Amino acid sequence: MLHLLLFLVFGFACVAGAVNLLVQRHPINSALSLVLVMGSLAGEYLLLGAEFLAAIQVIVYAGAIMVLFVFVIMLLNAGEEERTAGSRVALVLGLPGMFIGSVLVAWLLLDRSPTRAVAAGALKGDPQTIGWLLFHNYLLPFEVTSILVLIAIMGAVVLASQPRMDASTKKEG
Amino acid sequence: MVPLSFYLVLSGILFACGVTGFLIKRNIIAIFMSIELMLNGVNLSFVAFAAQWGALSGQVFVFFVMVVAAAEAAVGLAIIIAVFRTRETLNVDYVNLLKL
Amino acid sequence: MTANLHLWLIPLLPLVGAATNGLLGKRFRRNLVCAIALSFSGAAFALGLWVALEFPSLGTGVYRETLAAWMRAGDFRVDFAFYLDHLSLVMLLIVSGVGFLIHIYSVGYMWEEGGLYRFFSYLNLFLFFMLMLVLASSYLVMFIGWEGVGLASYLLIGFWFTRDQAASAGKKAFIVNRVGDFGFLIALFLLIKHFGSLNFDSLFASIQALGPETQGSGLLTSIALLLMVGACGKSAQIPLYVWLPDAMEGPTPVSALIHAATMVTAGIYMIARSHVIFDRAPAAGTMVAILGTLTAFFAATIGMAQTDIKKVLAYSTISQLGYMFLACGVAAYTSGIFHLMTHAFFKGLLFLAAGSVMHALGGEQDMREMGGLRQKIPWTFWTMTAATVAIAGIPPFAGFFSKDEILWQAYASSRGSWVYWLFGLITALLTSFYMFRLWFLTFFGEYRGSRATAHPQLAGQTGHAGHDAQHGHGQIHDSPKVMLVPMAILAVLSVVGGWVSYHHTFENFLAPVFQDALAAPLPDAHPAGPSAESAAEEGGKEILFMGISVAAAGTGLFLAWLLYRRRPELPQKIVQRIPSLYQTVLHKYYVDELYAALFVKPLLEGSSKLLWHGIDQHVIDAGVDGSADAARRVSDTMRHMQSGNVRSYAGWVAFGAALVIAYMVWIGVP
Amino acid sequence: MSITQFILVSVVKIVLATGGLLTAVAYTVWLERKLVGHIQNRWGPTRVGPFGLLQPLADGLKFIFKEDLTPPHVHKPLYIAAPMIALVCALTSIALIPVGGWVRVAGLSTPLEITEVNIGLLVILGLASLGVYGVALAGWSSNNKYSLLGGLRASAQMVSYEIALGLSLVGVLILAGSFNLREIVDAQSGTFWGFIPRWNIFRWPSQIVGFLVYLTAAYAETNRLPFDLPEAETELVAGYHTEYSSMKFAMFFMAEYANMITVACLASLLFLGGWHGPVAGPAIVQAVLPVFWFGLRVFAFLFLYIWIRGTLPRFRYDQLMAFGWKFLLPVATANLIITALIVALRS
Repeated sequence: MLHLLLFLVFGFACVAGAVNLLVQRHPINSALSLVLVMGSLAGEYLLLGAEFLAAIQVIVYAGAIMVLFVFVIMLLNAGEEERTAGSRVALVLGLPGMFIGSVLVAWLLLDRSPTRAVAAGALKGDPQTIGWLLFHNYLLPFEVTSILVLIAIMGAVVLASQPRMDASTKKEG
Repeated sequence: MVPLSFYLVLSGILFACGVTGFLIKRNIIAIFMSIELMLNGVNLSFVAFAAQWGALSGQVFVFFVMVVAAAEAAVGLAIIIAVFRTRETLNVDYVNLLKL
Repeated sequence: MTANLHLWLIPLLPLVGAATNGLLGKRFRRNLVCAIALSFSGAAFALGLWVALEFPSLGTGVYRETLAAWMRAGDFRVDFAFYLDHLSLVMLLIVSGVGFLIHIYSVGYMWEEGGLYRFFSYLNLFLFFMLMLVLASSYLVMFIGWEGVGLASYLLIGFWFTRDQAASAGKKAFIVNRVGDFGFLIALFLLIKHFGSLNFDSLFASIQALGPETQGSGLLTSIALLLMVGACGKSAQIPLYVWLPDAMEGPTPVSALIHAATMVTAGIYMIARSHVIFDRAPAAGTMVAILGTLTAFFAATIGMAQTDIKKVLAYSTISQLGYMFLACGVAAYTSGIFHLMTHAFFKGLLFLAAGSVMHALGGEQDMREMGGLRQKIPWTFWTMTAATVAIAGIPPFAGFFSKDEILWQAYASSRGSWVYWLFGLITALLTSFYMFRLWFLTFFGEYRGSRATAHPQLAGQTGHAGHDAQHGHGQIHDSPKVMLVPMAILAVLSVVGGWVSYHHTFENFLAPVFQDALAAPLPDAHPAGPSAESAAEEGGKEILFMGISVAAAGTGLFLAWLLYRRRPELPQKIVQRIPSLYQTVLHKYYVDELYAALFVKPLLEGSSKLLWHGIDQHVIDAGVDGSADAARRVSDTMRHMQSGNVRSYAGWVAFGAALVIAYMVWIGVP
Repeated sequence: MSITQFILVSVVKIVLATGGLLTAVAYTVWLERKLVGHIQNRWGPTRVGPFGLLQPLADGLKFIFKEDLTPPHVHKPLYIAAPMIALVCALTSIALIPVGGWVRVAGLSTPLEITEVNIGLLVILGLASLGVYGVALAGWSSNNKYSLLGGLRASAQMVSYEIALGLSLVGVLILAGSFNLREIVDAQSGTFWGFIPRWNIFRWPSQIVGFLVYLTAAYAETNRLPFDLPEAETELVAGYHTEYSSMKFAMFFMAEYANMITVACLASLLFLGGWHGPVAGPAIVQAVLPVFWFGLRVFAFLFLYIWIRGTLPRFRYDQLMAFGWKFLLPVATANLIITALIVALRS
């Protein structure tokens, strides 16, 4: 019962954040609503027992990635996004697309997935087990991902460093 | 006890919202955030299925998705900054020439 | 198999020689090149002799030597293996011996030539392949040699590749041989399919195990016919003989070695080797016999009218090969091989002598420009005489025994008939006629030609340009010793070579190979135990036939003497009497023109008009260009989708993703 | 225990912890003023009460009664939300910090922390990382270039140093094999050779490096000198909280000191052996002594904090970034690698 309640609370927060992300016209509001989504998703993870993931979700997503977004928004001093031609088209296309898409995906998942109930903390994803999996079964993907991250770091530095030679290279994250 | 389908529907809604934002947003950063939203929706279904099948691999995959998302954000934001330097705008409708 | 004969060394030695000369020869001095070539070919011959001496002591009739496995596919396997029995022993001796002699001869003949190292390297290469062919223990290894000698002959015919005729002659030989090889290959495939092996032992064993009910079965007949096609290509039988006359473009030693003594006999060897198949395919045997007879007669008639000395020899070669075919066709393989051997001697000698004549005349090939050379080049004359008499079939020279043997078999063998015999007889007559015609025209009468140097273009043709200047021969001179000695040896051989058949010695020597031929299918081929009177009667008949063939030879000699010695004007009269026939014969019955019209021209036309202009340009190219155009037009319309508006791209992406999801739902991905 | 008892105990603990924390915050401020005063050869607060001990109270009253003015042109909701975010994140982490072993009060045995979470350390880190938003949003929403620069600096600096901070902790985590703070502390009980306490800081030369890296990164995380660029008064007036006054400003203030205390607690738990120490005497004393030892460590750490603040000058921003990325990060990584190698070889 409590489980369901918490699920609904977090879920509502999620959906509210997501919708807010869409309707808000100022990027920083969208960013904050996305932070809200992520935080409540962390709650959902906790409900599902993935405590490690919940923590990582908060630290990495909410704490690092979204901070980066906010940082960039502040850095570029992004203002309200103004209406342009094509936004009407996008609206006409997008909103029905959203409904159709959500209905389709939801129906697909409902149709394809067994309707078994999941207990709170059904699968305990404690750091030890996750780590064991990560460094045994998924060692190669892990290494590949690390290389990917390395490349991303270099790419970010190269892209964001000022074209002028004399400028001090600024690093984001 | 919450039916698995609830989680899945939730993830579906998040994903659809992401797609929609991806379509209707005009601000590059907002579009990026919509992508992140989609990823989160997928992550939720990953975790839900992991709980469903009692297989931790799902959570491990979420981990990978997060790492990739981080890398993507780093590069993408750097690109955004580069674009902004040359175009002085974040509105994708004005970024319609293939030269930077 | 106690003793080890090291057969593999025999082919290997010439190969080493070929490699050495071919790779390094350019830097060597001439005599070093010749030394290498001679030493390796001579070593091969010596080894062959040693093997021949060792062989009887082995007792068993067959000696096998497996080096390594070549290919394995399921239970089908082929080894690099060598196989020596009486038949291949005879061939081995002929090939290596004659080959060695002709090597020696070439030293003198080609000394002045440029690219001497090339020549000897090719020659050694040919020897290698030929020995592979002879010593092969399976059809596939044999096929290596088979193709290899084709290659070598191509290279040697086109040795003077700067001359158009030489180059095209080489190509012609190669291509015509391909036709035959095609048949050969198909035969091999059939064998693999139905008997699952190409090794002589297992293959023949399984065929012999078939039992009498398969006599002349379609399968065996077709295989035999296909093998025959191959043999026709290699041994220049109708309808594939056309390449041999042109092959005379090559240097004369090459003509002697490849196109007279050894390579062209590969077909006969192959048929004899696969006698087991032919014995069970009487129809095919008959076909072989008919082909051989026709070829012998046909070529002989052409030979009568030729004026080019080498062309005459070439056609005589063809007709002699026809004799051998005839023998094989009537299942008298022994006689065939016997004639092969003697023919190797005297025809090789004939070519060498002709070469010597040309050498003396600075490259002159036209008999009408010769004459009266008897005193000028006596050695050449006498050796040539021996060879001519031998080929004409006048006792006691070699050709007599073998040819007479063939004629007798053609009549007496259970597969024989008097038709073969009659044609053979006429051919014998013609042979002796045109050979003595050549003999008279060349050596008797007075010298008709101007000085050899008066024919620069001809001289240039055979690459003997500048030859005279260097030799500085004021007058026609005989060839150097290094050329004459091999000729002398061959002359002796072509005199005595035939005596080995005394009391069926040669026959009994080869008997173990062909005993199957004698035993299984033809109970009365050679009466095992004939009653005395039948034997006596047979013997009498044999004597009679002998007489007849000798008479035929004599007639030929007489006619030649009459026409070209006694009354040299007669030929002109005859020619004027029957101009059309003469023209036809002179132009070799227009066979080349016929083939050109039938095969070459349609092929060229078809490939240029239909394949090139039609298909390649209007189908393939059109297709390529059309696809390019289509791509350009489509993209020309599609590019408007690339509005540059990022969100429209996003829309397309989402649309595609939605389609994918819908499709997955549709097919119901679990 | 029954649900009512659980709620009762929890409430009691929450009240105790919050009160303790706020008091600690207040008196850290007092301590700082005193210490810095003495370092700078002044007296510091002396008027209010003996040794100015009542000074924090006075400050609090002043903050409360000051007029809460909201400048125009600010992005109002965020302007208001920012300090709350900061303070909430700062105060929440105390709920996960154990200050001692288990105690039995009125037959109820309970750990000396509000709640024991299996991944407490991670949660604390997560809350700390969320704390950035407070500063960043404050800087952005007050619509003031100084504040904006302060916010930018704060976010970039915190994100950057978070990495070094986390990496410096991993060594300890490897040794303890757990994220549970209580287990980590228990792993440090006992001594080497009878007299050296078995603290992580003493365990293999590399952990002292880890401790130093943590120290530095912690200063940056809490925007303290020498890394207080977000509020560098000489360049940015007051940085991100230029536009803030009265209680909102007080929230930032409290949040900063609460963070300091949290960091100090973490340092003592992870590196300094937590509450371990000589324990003797009657049961009640045995129950309280560990808390005392723990408080002692925290105090020492805070003292170091203030001491350094009074001693070191401020970095330049590029120096800060270069230091964080080009020095701290590699050192922390090296420490991590060495520790992992040693553990792997030991096992």
